[in-house]
Amino acid sequence: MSSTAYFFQQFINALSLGSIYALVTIGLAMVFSILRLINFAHGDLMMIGSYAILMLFNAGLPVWTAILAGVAISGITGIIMERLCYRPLRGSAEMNTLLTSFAVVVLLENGAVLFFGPNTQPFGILNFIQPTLAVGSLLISKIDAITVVLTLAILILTALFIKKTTLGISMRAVADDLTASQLVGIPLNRVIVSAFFIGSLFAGLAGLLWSARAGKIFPLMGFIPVVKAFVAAVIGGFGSIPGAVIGGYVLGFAEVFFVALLPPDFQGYRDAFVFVLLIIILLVRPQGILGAKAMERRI
Amino acid sequence: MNINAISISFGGVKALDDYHLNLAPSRILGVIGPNGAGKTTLFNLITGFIRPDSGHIYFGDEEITHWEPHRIARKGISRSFQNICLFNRLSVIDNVIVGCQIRQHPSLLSALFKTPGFKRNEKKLRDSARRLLSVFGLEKQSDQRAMSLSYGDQRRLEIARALAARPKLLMIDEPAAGMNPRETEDLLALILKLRIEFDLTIILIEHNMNLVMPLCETIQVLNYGRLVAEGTPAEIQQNPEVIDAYLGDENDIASHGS
Amino acid sequence: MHSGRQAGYTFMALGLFFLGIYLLSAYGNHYYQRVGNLMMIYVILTVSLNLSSGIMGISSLGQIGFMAIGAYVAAILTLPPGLKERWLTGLPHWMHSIQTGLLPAMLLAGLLAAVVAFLVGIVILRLQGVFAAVATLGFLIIVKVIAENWMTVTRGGRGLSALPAYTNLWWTSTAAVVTIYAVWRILKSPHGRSMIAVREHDLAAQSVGINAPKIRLLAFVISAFFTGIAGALWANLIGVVSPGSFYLWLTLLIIIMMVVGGMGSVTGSVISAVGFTILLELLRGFENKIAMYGISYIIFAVVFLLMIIFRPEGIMGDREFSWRNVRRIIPLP
Amino acid sequence: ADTVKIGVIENLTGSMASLDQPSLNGVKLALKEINDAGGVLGKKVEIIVRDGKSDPATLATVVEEILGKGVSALTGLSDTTMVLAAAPAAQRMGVSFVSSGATSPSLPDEVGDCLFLEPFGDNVQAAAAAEYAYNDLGAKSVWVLYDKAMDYTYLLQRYFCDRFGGLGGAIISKATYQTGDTDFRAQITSLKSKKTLPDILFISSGPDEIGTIVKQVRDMGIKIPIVGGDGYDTPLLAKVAGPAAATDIYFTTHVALDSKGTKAFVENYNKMFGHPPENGFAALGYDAFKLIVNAVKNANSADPKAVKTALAATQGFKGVTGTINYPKGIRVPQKSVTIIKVDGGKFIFEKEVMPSEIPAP
Amino acid sequence: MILQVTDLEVFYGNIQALHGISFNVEEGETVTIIGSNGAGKSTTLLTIAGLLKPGKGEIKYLGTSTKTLPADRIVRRGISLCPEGRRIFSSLTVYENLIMGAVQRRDRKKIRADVKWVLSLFPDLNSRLDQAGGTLSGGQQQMLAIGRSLMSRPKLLILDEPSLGLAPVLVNQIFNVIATLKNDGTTVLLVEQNARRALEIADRGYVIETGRITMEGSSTFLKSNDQVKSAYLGG
Ligand SMILES: Nc1ncnc2c1ncn2[C@@H]1O[C@H](COP(=O)(O)OP(=O)(O)OP(=O)(O)O)[C@@H](O)[C@H]1O
Ligand SMILES: Nc1ncnc2c1ncn2[C@@H]1O[C@H](COP(=O)(O)OP(=O)(O)OP(=O)(O)O)[C@@H](O)[C@H]1O
Ligand SMILES: [Mg+2]
Ligand SMILES: [Mg+2]
Repeated sequence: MSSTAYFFQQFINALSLGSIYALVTIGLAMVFSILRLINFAHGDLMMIGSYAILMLFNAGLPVWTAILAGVAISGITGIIMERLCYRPLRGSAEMNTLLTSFAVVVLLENGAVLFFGPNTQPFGILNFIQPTLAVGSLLISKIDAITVVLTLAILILTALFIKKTTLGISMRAVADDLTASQLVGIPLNRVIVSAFFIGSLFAGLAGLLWSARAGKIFPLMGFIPVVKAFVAAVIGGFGSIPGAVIGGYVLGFAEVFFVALLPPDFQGYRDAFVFVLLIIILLVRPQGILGAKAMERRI
Repeated sequence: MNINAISISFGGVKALDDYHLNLAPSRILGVIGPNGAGKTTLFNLITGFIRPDSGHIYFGDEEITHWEPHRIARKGISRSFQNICLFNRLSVIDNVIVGCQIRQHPSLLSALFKTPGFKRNEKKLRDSARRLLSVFGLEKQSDQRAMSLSYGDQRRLEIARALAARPKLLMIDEPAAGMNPRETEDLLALILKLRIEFDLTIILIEHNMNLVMPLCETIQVLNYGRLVAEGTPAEIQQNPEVIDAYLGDENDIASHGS
Repeated sequence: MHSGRQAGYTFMALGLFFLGIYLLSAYGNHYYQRVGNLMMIYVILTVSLNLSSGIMGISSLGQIGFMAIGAYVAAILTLPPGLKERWLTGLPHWMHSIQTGLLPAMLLAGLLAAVVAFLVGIVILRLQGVFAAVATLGFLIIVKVIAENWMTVTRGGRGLSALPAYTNLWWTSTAAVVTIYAVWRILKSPHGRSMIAVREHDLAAQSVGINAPKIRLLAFVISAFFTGIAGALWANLIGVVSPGSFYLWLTLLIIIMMVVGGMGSVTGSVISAVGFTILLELLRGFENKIAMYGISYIIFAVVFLLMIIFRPEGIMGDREFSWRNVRRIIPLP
Repeated sequence: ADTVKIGVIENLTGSMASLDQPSLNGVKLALKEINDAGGVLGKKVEIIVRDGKSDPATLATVVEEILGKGVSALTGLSDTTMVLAAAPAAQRMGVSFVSSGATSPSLPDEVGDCLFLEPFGDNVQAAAAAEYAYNDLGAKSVWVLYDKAMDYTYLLQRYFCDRFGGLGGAIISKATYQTGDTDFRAQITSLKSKKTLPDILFISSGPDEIGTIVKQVRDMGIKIPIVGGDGYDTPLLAKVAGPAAATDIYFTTHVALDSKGTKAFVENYNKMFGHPPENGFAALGYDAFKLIVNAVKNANSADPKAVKTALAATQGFKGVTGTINYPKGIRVPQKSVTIIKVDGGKFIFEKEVMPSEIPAP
Repeated sequence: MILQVTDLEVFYGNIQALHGISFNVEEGETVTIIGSNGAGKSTTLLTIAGLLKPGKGEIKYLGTSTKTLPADRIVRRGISLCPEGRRIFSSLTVYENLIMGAVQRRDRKKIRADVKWVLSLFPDLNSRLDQAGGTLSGGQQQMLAIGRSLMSRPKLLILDEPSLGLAPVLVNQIFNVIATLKNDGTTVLLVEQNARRALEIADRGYVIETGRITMEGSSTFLKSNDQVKSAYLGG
């Protein structure tokens, strides 16, 4: 393998890892931008979506039907979650909602262990898609290509939605000032539920692709993606959807290239390097790369 | 206080352009001008919350242009905020005590061991805060949280907190906003009294001419960040440019003011 | 109420508390002693977290990183020399022959945690809200990664074991009392008021002369100091430190304890740490009875959700215990 | 007492649950068989189960709780760190602890004379793998990938490299990942960029990651044989990687689950739990428990001290996972190692070996 | 009668802010409530808008009770409150702020026309349509807040201290706008510290003291009342 081929292969690896991170992050950022809520249970929505797809598929549903239904189930779970856990807390301190989402994680993960058992299960739903595509000496995984396209499509659609539609602007207004949105007559519950539903659909979709890449699912599988997404969202600028995508790619590239470029003895420090990078980015741009341009608080 | 040719712009908009000020001790200066003229920006510059693009600010004989806000405050400049900025969940009296603390550097150890000096100090702080609150008519609310005060009372508390820091220069941004004419009159009397009691130099931003005209010795008028007029209240009131851009055609002071 | 009398009550309460500690360590079984020790460690962790997060308002997910530092420092110091020489080849030679007791280990653990907090704080405390949260989480992960990879000093993923079991109820309870006292005194001092002022409105606080970054750093460092001490106690209680022990579950647990107790209330933190330790043990008992493992955490999460929904400000809000209030309910002499 | 009490500590929730729950199932199966056969010393056997929640502090607490109930011995746990948190309390009380799944050979010495391993040490299986790779597969060079966050995976590759190097093999380079990673392509690409490719890959991984790793290795067009340890011993390997990818893989483990000696175990397990054993830890849990009961019988007493002495003297105990002998003063059993070959997703018994030289723990 | 409030009591936690307030507003009228700081004016308005829930009492709008309706449903019925302290959406642009005022409306064309209309009332905003609301000066924010509440085309417009922080010219302008609205038939409920001007423009007024209505009457009556003069209008 020539060194340029090596570089390009690693580039493709980074791109593919970045897109799945980006896809997970979009949903998280969406909910955050509306509710100022870091929904750590986002990863568990991925888990629930994946289990639903697998169970429906095993029950005999055609693949695509199972996938649609599973993604919808994760959307609906999101709505239920909002109704039961987040709505009663609306408007309370950031720390409270953050913790609540952690509590939801504890609830769902332990529930899933009880319900599905702790063991890993194979997830081969998308195996019929031929794994790799060879371009010259480069290998591109088809699932990854699909992920990239899907991520970009979702990015464009949500960005337009948030900027241009009344529902989108309402979501930002709710994010800005809950009381004032009530005063101008924004139907709060409807707006928030919509945001949650969309975010959770994205979680379901991301769950599908994540599980297909890993080839397996297990009750605690949501944890790592949500932490990565949290980091990516912050790098990109929390609340900004394009920022989420950029953050996802930055993270993907950082992880792959730390491993690619560092001697093996240092590979173990990958996550530490990633966080050092994150902190540096934040010191230069405290609001993240695309975070609302450091709008000073007027006093 | 001495300000030399400061300018600042936000994304192309000149919020303050080549502004000058020379203020002798114990004077009261009024700054008026249309909304968005740059008055609050001026306050933010003087108190160090934003940095000018160019120009210099002197207080006494020191240049404070690039100082941190807390250092400027310790030097003797206190302010109130146009958009109320209280310590919401602290009690009213603690808001004032935090202001009073400015001249103190008790060590952490004295607090840990609750030395007699520490106790004496705490009592002194509380007493002087209580005195200030009673001056502002807030003594009854002293144990409530600041956020539970009504708008007008919050404005008073802002001024009380600023005063608690025993400033040489007091800068108040629209203190009479949200007060009715009667309350404005009381405020006027109060400021006059405090000025003597604390030997204050005052810069005041206010849209209510009922407060500005009788109180200020000099008035500056800003428009689009530029100083357009400076003079005594009487002069300003007659200035056609000011009437046109700010006071309004019918000059409300005559027809509606008191 | 007369302040001398209040002090009298306080001393009496302390006396009763230590009498209880004496009875437990002399006559209680190992299990109760162990729970008691953990309870006191949780009290220290929660109260010190409250100083930086509740009172000072720093959204920190990295507190347990300081505990990890404290625990490793104490582990390295108290590890028997023979093992040290065999395992920790990265340590300077003179350290191989040193084995300290618990007190020096504790103090050094706290000190090193504080020093790290100082360095980290200078960088991280410039960030706010979620940004601070993720940066502190980053700190936690960095600590874990270093512990996992620095083979010659931390022994990597295997962790350090065979630590002497120095920790007992006397140590933990004394450390807890000292922590509570110190945080309480700070809260009631000008420093404490400045902290709250900065939390409530940092710009306004600066306008009355408070050096906001400095006071935030102070709170962060003090809090890390006590957390480091808790780490040392933990290390010599459990006997093994490993990177995975100081991670998200513990982080979550102490934040929950703090929030349910009331952010800003020392009393609340104490009540809540004690309460949750007992609650978790009871729930575990229940779980064992019905043999549905995992149900205790589910109930725990539900209890927390209900608490936060119906009492979002926590058990105590930001109020504190006072003898005056006790007298209102129970007639004391 | 009218029953013999044995404590079982497992991490039934949290990150270790996928190893420890099968282990507990193994214990339950053994318990049922023993009690159906009349118990031991004429008494029924009773287990006291506690969940350690994959958390050292919880483990340290529950072990005190169990010890307070007067047990004859303890078993459970599949991870060294977890054992280190739980076992010292048992050591203090003089109650023996048979670790069902932890395989670090130095563990007994770190805790004391009450700690016994049921499985062989990692040094034994790693040496077996190295000898098999060098002699039988004819491998002269190896590339190593291991999980840096886990004690087991670290030690396994270390012992492997010791022995493989000792035989004269070359270690081309090593790469690492972290538990929970799902993407290994950066590491695999760096392998592909090597000027000369190694003869084998030694991948030291836990059961949850190995399937994904194998899948990605094969997806990236690498057909080199893969060698590993008992972490591979799970149906997941074939199912996650797919039959096409799960080929030309060799691993060491305790027992071939399809061999004659284990047939009854697998069948009974299936009958009791409705599915075959999830992984090798089920058999280990089963054996560890029977080993303790065997010691109770040999001691003719349920007293912890006597049980400990009897355990230390165990000779020729036949379990599902092999025959256990504790040589004098050594509490890691000398057991033969089973080598399994994976071909088209099928596990095929290759041979049973005893390594000729074992790296020091 | 467009609005009828009877015996309203409102609590903040344990603190009672309103002790039984009754008043009413007729269709097309402009009514003002005056009172000193902390009297309970804002509390009253927030309760009408549905942001605070009354402990006791009744609020009837166009004959039906609004007590249990959520705030957005109240807006839909035609009540719009421009709150004290502006509360514009600081991260939204000026234009988006205005659009949010009309979030309940579906008639896109007319919304666009109304944006033009509001901008004609407050020409200062014209050049700032794409500026983030939060960066406006205090007075500009106030104009935006009023403009935003006009965007819902309310039947009953409630203004809480609309002249707060405005330059004298703009105060004139705001009062002119109120006068225009009044002529167009909008009912206005006005709370204003500039009591003199409020009474000038209003038809009737109420005086509120520590949570109780202590006086009511026509504007001319109140203006000439000695008590009102000394307590609220100043010497
Ligand atoms: N951070 C900022 N970003 C962008 N523009 C700003 C910023 N701060 C101030 N401005 C602009 O600078 C100008 C001056 O604002 P400033 O707040 O100083 O006005 P002001 O004279 O205090 O007005 P008012 O009387 O309404 O309070 C305004 O046009 C405002 O929009
Ligand atoms: N959030 C709150 N929590 C507790 N008490 C409050 C709160 N808001 C207002 N109050 C109390 O309710 C009473 C009425 O306040 P309100 O804001 O209605 O007065 P106001 O008449 O609007 O005064 P202003 O002219 O100063 O705006 C005051 O005593 C105030 O202290
Ligand atoms: Mg201003
Ligand atoms: Mg008001």
